[in-house]
Amino acid sequence: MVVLDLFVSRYVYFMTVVLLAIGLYGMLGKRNLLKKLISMNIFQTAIFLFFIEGATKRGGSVPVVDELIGIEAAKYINPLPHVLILTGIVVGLSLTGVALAFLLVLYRAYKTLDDRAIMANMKENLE
Amino acid sequence: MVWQLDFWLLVILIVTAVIALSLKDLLAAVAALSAYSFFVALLFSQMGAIDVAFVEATLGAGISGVLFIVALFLTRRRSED
Amino acid sequence: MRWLNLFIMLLFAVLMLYATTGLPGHADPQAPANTHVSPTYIEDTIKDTHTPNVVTSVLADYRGYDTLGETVVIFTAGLACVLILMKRKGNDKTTLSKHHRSDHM
Amino acid sequence: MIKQHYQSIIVQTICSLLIPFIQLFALYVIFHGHYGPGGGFQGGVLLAVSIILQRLYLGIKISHQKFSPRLAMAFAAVGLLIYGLAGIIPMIFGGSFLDYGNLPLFWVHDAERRALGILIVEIGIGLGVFGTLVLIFDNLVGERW
Repeated sequence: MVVLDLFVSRYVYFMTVVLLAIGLYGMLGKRNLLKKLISMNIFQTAIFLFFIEGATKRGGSVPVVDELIGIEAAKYINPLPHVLILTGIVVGLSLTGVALAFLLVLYRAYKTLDDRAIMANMKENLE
Repeated sequence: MVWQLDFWLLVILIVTAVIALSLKDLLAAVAALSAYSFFVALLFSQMGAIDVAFVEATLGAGISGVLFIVALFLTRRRSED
Repeated sequence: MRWLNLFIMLLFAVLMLYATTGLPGHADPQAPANTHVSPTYIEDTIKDTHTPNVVTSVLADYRGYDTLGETVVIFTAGLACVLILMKRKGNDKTTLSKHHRSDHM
Repeated sequence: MIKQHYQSIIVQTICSLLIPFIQLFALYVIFHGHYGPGGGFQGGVLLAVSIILQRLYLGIKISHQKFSPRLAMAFAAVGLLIYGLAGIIPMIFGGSFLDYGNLPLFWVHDAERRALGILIVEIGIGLGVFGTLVLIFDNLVGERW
């Protein structure tokens, strides 16, 4: 019963942890560099979900102040994590752009995107 | 705040993430990532964060997919794992 | 190697699941994140800035310094993209030549 | 990759009809950000989407003649400059950095002055995001410019 109660009050956190674990596994275990980038996006989005979940309030409305609802703070959702995540998404996309640029440079130099092949090629060039 | 909708959207998110990581065709994986971003935007708007949902739907499901596909056409489409 | 990755993932997931038991519950109005500074923002936004959308007023007015740094970051990312990818075709005629200029809308 | 026209009259007509409406909606999103969902980031992204759609259906060569990447870089820099000036001008008139209450608009109310300052800053953010995203796309495609 305690476990069910815990699950009902925290299921969003649990699912977010599952998404984080999937993203971490992709970043560590997948060998293609573009797959690593995709799993980095999944990891990032799971963190955004965690923040937005922390901002919700029971009985709260969307954070646009309306005359009919009034200006009490208890009737609106916390807007501060929304601002942080709004800027975080845009920074995440520019990060993806720079990462794709590096990926193109790597592909032109080594003709592959497999990280072990790239590492072996680098070792050969060193010796 | 309908909790059943929340719960099933999260289940769809996990399934889509697993699909995006397990496909060997990278173009299909990017399409799955775009679908993932769109479901995340739906979940944001369901949690009340409308601005974040707007920017996620335009950036994550729109431009991010375009950038990935451009990089994909200039490199290789198949992946080994 | 594959089993090591699975082990790291499971260890991470168990640690995070343990950490979630100390967080406030779903949609708790008395959570510390909801009671610190955000009530001030919500109640003062009409009086201070005449802007009903609280996200916009916090983004551009109360925390404008943060957003300035953010804009600098994305501009730097664009410049970094230019600097990384311009380098590869620099041997023949330079990419910033004048006779290729065609920027009338 | 994308060098010629897209060979379909339906796609060309629909896209050329769609682009002005996307740009109009982007301007609406930027200027209506005070009262609803929207703001500089979303509007800038929508402007960038319109230019990228034009790049896709018209081909890179012709689209570069219509909107040059150098112009996109200038837009990004001008957006950042607008934001910086909105921070520095209140310092000249006796306020602190980014304090829009001290902008030199003496004929409006104090809170209304802050709303105008927010609008100026949103326009700067929109131009900056627009220029940066178009610039990233152009450099990834790799056409000479």
